[in-house]
Amino acid sequence: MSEVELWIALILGIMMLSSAVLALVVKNHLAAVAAASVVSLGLALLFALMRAPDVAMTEAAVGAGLSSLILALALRRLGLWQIDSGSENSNLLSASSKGKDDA
Amino acid sequence: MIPGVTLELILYVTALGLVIIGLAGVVLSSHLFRMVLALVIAEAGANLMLVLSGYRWDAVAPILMQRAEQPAMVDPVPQAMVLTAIVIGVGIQALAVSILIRIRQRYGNLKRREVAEKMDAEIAASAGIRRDISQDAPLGERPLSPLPAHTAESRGGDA
Amino acid sequence: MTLTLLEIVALGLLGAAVLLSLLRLILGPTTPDRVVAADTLAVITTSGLVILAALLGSPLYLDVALIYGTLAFVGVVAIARTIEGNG
Amino acid sequence: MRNLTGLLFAGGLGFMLLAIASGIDFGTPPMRIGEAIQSASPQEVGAANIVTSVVLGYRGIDTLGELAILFAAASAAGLVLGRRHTTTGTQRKGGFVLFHGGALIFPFLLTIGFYIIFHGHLTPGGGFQGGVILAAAFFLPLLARPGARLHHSILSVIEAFAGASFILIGLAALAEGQAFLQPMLNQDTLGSLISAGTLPLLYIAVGLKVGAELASLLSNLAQTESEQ
Repeated sequence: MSEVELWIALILGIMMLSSAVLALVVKNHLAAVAAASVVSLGLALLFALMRAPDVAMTEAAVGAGLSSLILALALRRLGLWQIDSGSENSNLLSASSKGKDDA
Repeated sequence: MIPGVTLELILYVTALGLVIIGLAGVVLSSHLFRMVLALVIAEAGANLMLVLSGYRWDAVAPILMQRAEQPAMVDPVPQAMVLTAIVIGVGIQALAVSILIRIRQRYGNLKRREVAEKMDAEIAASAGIRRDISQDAPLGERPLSPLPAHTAESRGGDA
Repeated sequence: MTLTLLEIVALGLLGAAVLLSLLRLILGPTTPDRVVAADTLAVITTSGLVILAALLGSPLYLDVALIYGTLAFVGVVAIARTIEGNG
Repeated sequence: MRNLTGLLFAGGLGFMLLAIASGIDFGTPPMRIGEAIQSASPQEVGAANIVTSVVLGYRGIDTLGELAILFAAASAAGLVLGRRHTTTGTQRKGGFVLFHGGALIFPFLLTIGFYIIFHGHLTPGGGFQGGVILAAAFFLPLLARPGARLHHSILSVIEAFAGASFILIGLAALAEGQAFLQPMLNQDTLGSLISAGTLPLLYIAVGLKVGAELASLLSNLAQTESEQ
């Protein structure tokens, strides 16, 4: 059992960490919201693995449903919903390269 | 199985990695919306960390079932705390998002640097002072407290 | 605890599915690709929760899968409406 | 330069957290309070779900504070967003699948939400999760029909009654000579639907309050989208 738990945790850890990085570096905001929802999805499964079904259920309800609902509505109101948003693109590491942002 | 890799290590690395990625995102991101996402990720890592502190080997969920003998249960107190933290987290997230909407309405942009500049200019204007000290990171040598004679010169240089 | 062959196969398939969807999430050239990959991951996670309930031998985790399945639908609908834009 | 310092900060913080985490024993028996609660909870509170008995029985005031925080966050978001009477509904209506799928799934969401709330003391779940599901159920038609809107007055009435009844149940325990929010009434057999005294009532109040707050928050966020 512990062997199985280890493999599940390993796959979930890889999934969560890579999508957390993706949520911060991907250019499109909607894709970032999708990646952040993947983080909380893996978190819910990990909570269930840790014998915390209450917390897993809360995380599932809040992280999968409500959080992406709030963020998606906010993106629509912020006007950042475009699939190919030209001027609103932002990257995590573009803070210092000011010319690229202003272009 | 890879030697040396235990369940404990994987879980702690995941939780700490989420916290670190989130905080690095808060520090490094140039867009305010990404800051909110980074905060959400950091909060996820912190919640995982709390739940891990209540884990127990070979235990069952803290819910009494109709069983003959009651096996060991994990600690219910951290789970109750995380339950509270998640719900509060979503409230804070909604508040942050609505503040972002107001910022966007007011300044027309969400880039951290531009919003900060506009906000500084507005504060300086409403306070009636000149905004002659650079708000950016220090570039090279600059006098610690600019003398009145030098300020005019440096402002002219900046403009 | 020993796993039956069925459980091993199911877990292996789920792991492979997670990794493949993750690949599409990371590589996905366009945003709809990524959104669909996230939705696929939600479905895979729901079935993973069901298998976890079988592994842990407790029906309590089925409730979590139920909630996850219903609310992932709502979240994906919201993101899809956002992709449609203001029309 | 700024990136470098940021990464340095994150790395140092990670090292510090790792140093703290390496001191925590993983997988050991719970803390003393956890063990005490596990052994005393079935007799004292009578809820099969021990997390519920911690959330509502032992730490009920924390839950009240949490509700207050959520209320403050929701009302502050409404205040910040402001301006209710802006236009909505320039967005296209939803497609066939969304429209009828939303109408079909609505009763299911309602049933699941109330099931989760009512069984909060028996199975995982409770007021918060069920409230989130109720909010999602009432918000889903708004996604399909952008012109529709929720009645804020009804929502605030529900929210006010739920919050008041939560406090009233707590005060009733005080009037009985017990501690604030201490579960009362007959605790009945462990594991049946009507057990655990007033905990299910408290969870119903929490669920309605959370659901109403989140629904009004979501509809606040969804409005005024055509402003820009």
